[in-house]
Amino acid sequence: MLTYALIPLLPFIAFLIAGLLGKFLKEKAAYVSIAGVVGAFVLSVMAFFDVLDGAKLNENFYSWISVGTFSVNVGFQIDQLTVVMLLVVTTLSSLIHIYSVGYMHGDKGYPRFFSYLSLFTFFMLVLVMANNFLVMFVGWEGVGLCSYLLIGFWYEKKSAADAGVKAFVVNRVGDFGFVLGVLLIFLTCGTLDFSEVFATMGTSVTDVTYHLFGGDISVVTLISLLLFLGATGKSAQLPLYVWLPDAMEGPTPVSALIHAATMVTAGVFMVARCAPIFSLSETAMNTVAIVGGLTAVFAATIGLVQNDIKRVIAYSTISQLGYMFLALGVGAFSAGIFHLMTHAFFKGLLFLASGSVIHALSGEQDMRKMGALKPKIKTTWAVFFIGALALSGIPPFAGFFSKDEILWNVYNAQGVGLFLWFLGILGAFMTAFYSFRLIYLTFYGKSHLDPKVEHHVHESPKIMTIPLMILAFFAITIGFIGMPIVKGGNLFAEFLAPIFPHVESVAESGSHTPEILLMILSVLVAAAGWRLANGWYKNATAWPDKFADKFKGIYNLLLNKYKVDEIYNYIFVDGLVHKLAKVLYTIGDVKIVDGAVNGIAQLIGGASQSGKKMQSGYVQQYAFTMGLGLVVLVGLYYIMIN
Amino acid sequence: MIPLSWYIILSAALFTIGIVGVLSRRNIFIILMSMELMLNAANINLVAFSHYSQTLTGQIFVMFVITVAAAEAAVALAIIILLSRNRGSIYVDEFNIMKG
Amino acid sequence: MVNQVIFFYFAVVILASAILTITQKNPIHSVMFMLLLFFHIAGVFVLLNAEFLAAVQLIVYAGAILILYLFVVMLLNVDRESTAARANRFWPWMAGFGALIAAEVILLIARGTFPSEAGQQPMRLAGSGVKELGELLYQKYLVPFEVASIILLVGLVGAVMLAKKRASD
Amino acid sequence: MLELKLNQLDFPLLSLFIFLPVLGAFLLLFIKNAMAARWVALVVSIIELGLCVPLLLNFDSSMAHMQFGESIPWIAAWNINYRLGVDGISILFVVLAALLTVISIMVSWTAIQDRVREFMIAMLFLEAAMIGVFVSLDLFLFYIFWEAMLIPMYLLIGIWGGPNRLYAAIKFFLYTLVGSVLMLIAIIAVYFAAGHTFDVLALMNYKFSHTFQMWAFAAFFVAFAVKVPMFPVHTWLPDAHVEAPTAGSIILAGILIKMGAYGFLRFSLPFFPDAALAWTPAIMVLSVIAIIYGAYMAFAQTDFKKLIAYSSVSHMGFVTLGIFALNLQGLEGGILQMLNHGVSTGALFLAVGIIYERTHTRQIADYGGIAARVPVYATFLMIVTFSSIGLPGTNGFIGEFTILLGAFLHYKPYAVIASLGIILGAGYMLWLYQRVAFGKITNAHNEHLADMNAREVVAALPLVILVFFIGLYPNAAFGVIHASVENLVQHVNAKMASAPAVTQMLSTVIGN
Amino acid sequence: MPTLYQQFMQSMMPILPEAIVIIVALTVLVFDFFIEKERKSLLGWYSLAGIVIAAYASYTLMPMGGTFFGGTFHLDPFATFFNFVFYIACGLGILVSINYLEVEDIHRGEYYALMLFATSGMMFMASAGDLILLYLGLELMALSIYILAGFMRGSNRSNEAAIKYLILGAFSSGIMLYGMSLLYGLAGTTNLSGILAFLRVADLSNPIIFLAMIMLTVSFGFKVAAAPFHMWVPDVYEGAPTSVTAFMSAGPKVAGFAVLLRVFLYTFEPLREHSTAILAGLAVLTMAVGNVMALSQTNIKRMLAYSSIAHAGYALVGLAAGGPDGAASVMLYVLIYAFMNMGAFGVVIMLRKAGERGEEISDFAGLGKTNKTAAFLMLIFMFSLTGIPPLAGFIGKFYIFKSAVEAGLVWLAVAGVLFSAISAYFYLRVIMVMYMHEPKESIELSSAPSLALALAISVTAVIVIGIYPTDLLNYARASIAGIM
Repeated sequence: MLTYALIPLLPFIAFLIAGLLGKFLKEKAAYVSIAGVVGAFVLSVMAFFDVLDGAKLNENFYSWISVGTFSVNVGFQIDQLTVVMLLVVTTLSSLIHIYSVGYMHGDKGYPRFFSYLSLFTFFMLVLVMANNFLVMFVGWEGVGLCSYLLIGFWYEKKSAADAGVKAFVVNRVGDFGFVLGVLLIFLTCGTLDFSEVFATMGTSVTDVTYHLFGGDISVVTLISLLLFLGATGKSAQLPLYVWLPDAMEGPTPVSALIHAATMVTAGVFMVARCAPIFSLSETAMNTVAIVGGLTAVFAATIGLVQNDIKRVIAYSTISQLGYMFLALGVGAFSAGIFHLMTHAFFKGLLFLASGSVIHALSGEQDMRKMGALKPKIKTTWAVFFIGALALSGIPPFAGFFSKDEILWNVYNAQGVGLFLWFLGILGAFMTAFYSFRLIYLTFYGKSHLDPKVEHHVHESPKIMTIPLMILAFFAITIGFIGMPIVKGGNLFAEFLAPIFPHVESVAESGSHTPEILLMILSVLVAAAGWRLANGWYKNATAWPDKFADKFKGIYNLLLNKYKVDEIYNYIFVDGLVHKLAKVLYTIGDVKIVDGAVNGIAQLIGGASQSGKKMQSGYVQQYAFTMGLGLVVLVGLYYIMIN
Repeated sequence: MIPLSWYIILSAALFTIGIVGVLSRRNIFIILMSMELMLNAANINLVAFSHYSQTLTGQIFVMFVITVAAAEAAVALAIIILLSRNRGSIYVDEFNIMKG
Repeated sequence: MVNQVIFFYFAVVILASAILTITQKNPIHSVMFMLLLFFHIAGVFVLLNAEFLAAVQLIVYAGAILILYLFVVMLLNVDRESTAARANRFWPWMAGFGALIAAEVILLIARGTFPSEAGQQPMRLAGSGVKELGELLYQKYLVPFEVASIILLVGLVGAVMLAKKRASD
Repeated sequence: MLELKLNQLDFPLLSLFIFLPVLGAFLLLFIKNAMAARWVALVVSIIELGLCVPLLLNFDSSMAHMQFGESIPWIAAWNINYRLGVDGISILFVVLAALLTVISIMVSWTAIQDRVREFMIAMLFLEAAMIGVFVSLDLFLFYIFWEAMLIPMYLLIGIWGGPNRLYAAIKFFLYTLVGSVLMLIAIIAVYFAAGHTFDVLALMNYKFSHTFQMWAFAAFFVAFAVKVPMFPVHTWLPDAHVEAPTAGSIILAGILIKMGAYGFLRFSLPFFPDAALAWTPAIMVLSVIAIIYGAYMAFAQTDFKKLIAYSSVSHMGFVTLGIFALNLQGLEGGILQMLNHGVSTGALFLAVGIIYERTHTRQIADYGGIAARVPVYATFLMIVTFSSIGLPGTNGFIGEFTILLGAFLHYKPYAVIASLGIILGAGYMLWLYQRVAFGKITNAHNEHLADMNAREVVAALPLVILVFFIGLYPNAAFGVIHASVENLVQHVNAKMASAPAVTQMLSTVIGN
Repeated sequence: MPTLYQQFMQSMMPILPEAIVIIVALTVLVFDFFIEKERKSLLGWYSLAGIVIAAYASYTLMPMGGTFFGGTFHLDPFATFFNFVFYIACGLGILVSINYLEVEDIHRGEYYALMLFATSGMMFMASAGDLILLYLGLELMALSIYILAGFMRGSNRSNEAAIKYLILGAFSSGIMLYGMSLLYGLAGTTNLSGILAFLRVADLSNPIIFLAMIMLTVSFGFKVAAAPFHMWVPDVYEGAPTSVTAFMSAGPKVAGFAVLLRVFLYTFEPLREHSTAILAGLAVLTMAVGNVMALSQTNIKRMLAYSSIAHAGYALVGLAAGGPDGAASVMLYVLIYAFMNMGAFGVVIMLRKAGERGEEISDFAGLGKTNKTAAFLMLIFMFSLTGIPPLAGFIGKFYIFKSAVEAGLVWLAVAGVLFSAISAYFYLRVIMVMYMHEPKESIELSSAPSLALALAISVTAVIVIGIYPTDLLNYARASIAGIM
């Protein structure tokens, strides 16, 4: 196990070296980082084979916090779920590290960038390897920190710095839920170790109900919902998704690694990890599913009309995360994780490819200023296309398998299943549409490039394109490990089965006929989306404008992202909070509290001033006062005795 | 026989007149004289009590009071001379440089 | 009875001259009324069998202190007396206040009792009491007596020091 | 019960702690040269810090007794003894005080140019008084140190402070004085009620009547609440912090305001457990208000130090929340959080001081974009910012989490609302960091800002190390605290009059 | 068979310290004629030597205790304790005067003589076992001080201070005398023990007893500057020569407390219930007036005057508390107060240079820079007056409030501490001006060995008593044996 403790530690060591010695290492810092991550990758592969051999590793290193009955260790565990995540994280991270060598070339913060990336990898690995909630929370917050650092990497850009803060603070709202959930878990189970907590679940201690907001709510539901609040923050679900599009202010490799492939899926991972808790509460499961489904559609609608290449992908990410939660919510945990994995590859690919585009265009991100790039950057086009196909769910690309499994599970779910399935199909249509809209606007049609930019357009260096190609390869092939229908074809679900024993796979039961029908339907829907995009955008037609004109209201609403950002800005950035704080400060602290204090002082000072007037300097007045004292004392005495 | 209370009432009245004099007159001389009235009121008391309690202490006390009054008058008058020399006034309400 | 009449006379004159003392515009007149007052107080002392004290009263008070007052009044030759207000502007209040004090004091005295009052008649001492006074003064009250002498010395020193004209002034 | 373990070293170590700085201060009286004065003060404070080594090494953390005890009759007529001792609750604060004094002196090296000698004398006296507060086991002695501390602090703020220092200094002094004089009366009342003794240990064992407890607790509470400071008696703190010189701010935030919370632990709880329980709801409400209100007020600030000052109000709200949760987790978390706050807020003020020395402005708006010019500084500031936010892995997290845990066990609604403070905390601190370090350089003065020099790095390093050390291995601290706190809880339970309260106090994991 | 001389000496032994003081005063008056103007300070040192000898005499007389001269004179530990306080006040008063008189150009022998006379008056007050001696001692003291207050003959302020003090002083003695006459009438004796014996058996519903008590309260209250009989204090303190003010603030006030303690805690012991109410009321009023009024003063002497009123208020708290501890606390308090107040005035005197008044608080601006020692001393005295530990002022206040709490007067103690918190404001203002304001121009301080000695003694006492009050405390507690 100690060896595997190196999995997170290697990147951490790399971080320290690159961070502290960055000044001297300069561009060499990248190699340190890459070495760390690749080392972690190698170890992860070893771990994978160990797990495959049936090893289950769980070890505490030292007692971290021990207060009274509360005791938490620093410890890691490696099981099937962990190892999947380890592979996803280390693979993506390695590739993106390598890609960044080219992408970040010449940036003055070069060593800093790599040290942050390594740090991120470290925290991400801690997150997935944790064997208890609190260590997980370390990773959980740590990746948030790195996200903050990397979004704001170009901190001289105000928008970047703002986006970093926004990401962190919104995540904190989620953490609020997470922390309370953890506290409640401890209160209920008396421990935070995953294994012990999950073992306790379903026993009598978890039968407690709380009276909250006028209704009774079982403790399991409460815990699940609180944890899910944390997940919505980290994984950018409604209503806490607002930070993710802004996070695109960071360098593109960051968007690929953190805001597409790994960190944002932490919420999904966490819910999957807590499957033993969630699956005990129907309310919680439904909530997860509904939030996921709604997010999937909601974000997709926004993605339809965005013009910034990275933003489209960002909204797509939110939408895809919604799919994952949709899967988790209906109990298809392995399907969710499967989609997590495939998504990591093709979304990483899409981001990196878009980075390549941006790199080629010297930083241009607006699709309206692109077009006809296909001949100029062929490799990028190719991998981009593969990514779009995978995202749209066109067989046999990776996205097809995972998305299909989700939809099939949703369809089979009880209760709200059908409604959610409908949402999923709707989302699939839109996904295909915006993916290909992106392709066509960027690579086809007429060139709208800035002439100055135009003749600089060039394919990215090998160090960038090779990782792209590797990812493209995965985007094509990775789906096959989760082959549906075919008996024994879903290796992935089988591999994960020990983790989710509570859940019977719906795919296993029942006949395959409806599944095939649904599969065909979803492929058709995706194809329809592709076809529509093809018709509208391949050779710039007037359709999109006409359509936009006709549904001006809706179009603008979508274009403006439902005005959520505006509301957010109004409240948090432009100062409702700050203004209110200022008002409260002047009224509360300055006027009332300090006012009272100063008021007393003034009162005493005033008494002093009027006392000064009484001290008039006339000796007879003094004598009179003495006499008055005498008279009053005698008078008081007289009153006293009567 | 004269009741003791007569003396006491006389002295109380005299005492009060003294106080009123101190409090209301402007001329320092008169104020000082008013104080002598107060002292004399006390003296009447002392002698009367001395008489009625058949102890001589009261009379001794009166002698001392008179002595002190003499010394005090001397000092007071010296100060009045100073004041009148320096300030040209013997009106007590004109001495209020110091106040507040 | 005779005593009472005499006392009554003394009391009336004492109070009247006291009032006149504090109401006179001219301080010299005040001094004169004061003199009258001291004489009558001496009379009261005699009524109370304190003849020696009556003599002291006359010699020291009337003979020394008042003369001193008179000297100083004349020395300063205050010429503003005719024009200046004799009392401060609060004097009616002060008079009222005085009445209040008198009322309180008399009320309390009237409600209270003096132990020596009860049942005991004043008793004449043998002789004039001068001898007894002397003995008391030089034995029991020796320390106060010495202190009184120092007080007189201080008064003397103070008066001389303060009032004496010096070259530096 | 608790007893005083006398001189386990056969050497009056604690007295040395108190009197070494005093001696140093006297030595300084004869030194005219400013640089020499700095060195003398530094050396004295480092030796003082060095004394912590034998202190910690010989401290037996397995027992709750007062250790290194010293007891000499002092004012026999009033049964007052010069009585010292440390236990797990106080020992870490002694160390912290010694450490922060060294750092304060280092950070004042060039920042203080005027009347250096006097400054150093004040610092050393302050150190003596601070340590005295934590090691006194006689209420009278405690009060002496408690008040004596006001003198140097008043001078530090008033003489070497900012433009509005006079107002701030006098506000600080009067606020705290009004609070503590009431405690003085309560101390006297306690003395008589318990049969003429100021001995803290004896008083701990004495059972006061309920009515007496209520009143005395209130009087103590006022003094401690002002010091902490709790809402609504907190307004002296922002003013004092803003105007104080860097060293003053560090000490103020690091040690001074801990004394209020320390008072709750050392006196209020063990002396008046019934009253403490009766007052708990009110204190909980005030704590939660402080957490939220303090954090929210921080949003309104344009002044660097004022913002941090309000964050202190918020953080100390956590401390009182933890203490009055009245269970192991809350208490230990509270103590640790005091320590943490001393480290991180001390470091924050150090950071402000470092930059203020270069720019002479505390307005946040005057900064912006300095990260590009002073990367080391920016990193340092970031670390302490995240420590203040309570990022897991840093010390702040451990404290806050443990407190929330303790509060959550018995006072769920308060804990829930208090958790909101964590969100706000991230908001204002990151916003602050962003405005200071990020963006383009807006102020031309900052173009040629010099980065932290070696001296400043050395001053900052211990704090940074502590941030992570406590964050990663808090058991080092908990281990020291533990026995004493456990004893405190048991003691309070034993003294508690009413039976239901006992179950309340004995925190088991399963609530309800 | 002892000779007559021996008999005389024997009988005079109890008043030996007083006699020494008086004889020294008399010889000062004589020597004054022979000493030229430039060397008058010799008289000061001579007087100081006299005080020291008197103190030694008091010390040797300590074992001898009892009542002498027919009950008029007590030689008890209580009186001896106060005598020592008077020696301190007078000694320090002389020390701060020597240089000051030089600066003011009023160096005359009478000054020292009057101070000594005043001191002897105080000593008689403290020892008095009889109303007559009490009255005479008080008058001796008062008369001397009237003259001292007007000692700067050319100064309008000084004249005015003298006449104000004299008028009000005489007025208050008139009231006191009337009260004493009533007491005599009631008890048939002027002896304090006799009056106590009378009160023990008397019908306490007799209102005349209370009339007399109240009248005495008014007068003694006047001496100790208790509100509302305090109004002379600021004016007289301001107008009088500063050295006299220093002496006044320590000497006569302490003497007033000596008398208050003896009369109220000993003679009026049976009236405890009523006297406590009166004293407590006066204490609160006094603390309030003193502290509040001091806030708005700009003249340091006036400020210290109000401060002395406030301190009288604290001492009254102890008096109201009563009992052995109450009495001891007052005694300890006035002793400490004498030191710190003398010290504060000493620093004020340092600022006095010919041509400059140096009495405005703003005159202290920047003293922390221009004269570190003086400023530091002032800082110590100010903090001590505020009652901040570990200085003596704190010990004094602590004992007072402790006694009050013990006597059940918790509310009074609370009022006391709150007012003392207010007092911090004006004391701190002085420190603030010294250390936190820039100096206006370079101030040259007048300094002399005598002044330095006075300050050194004061500051040492303030610090040492603050840190180690035990012995003094025990002495104060032992000293009340005579009256309790």
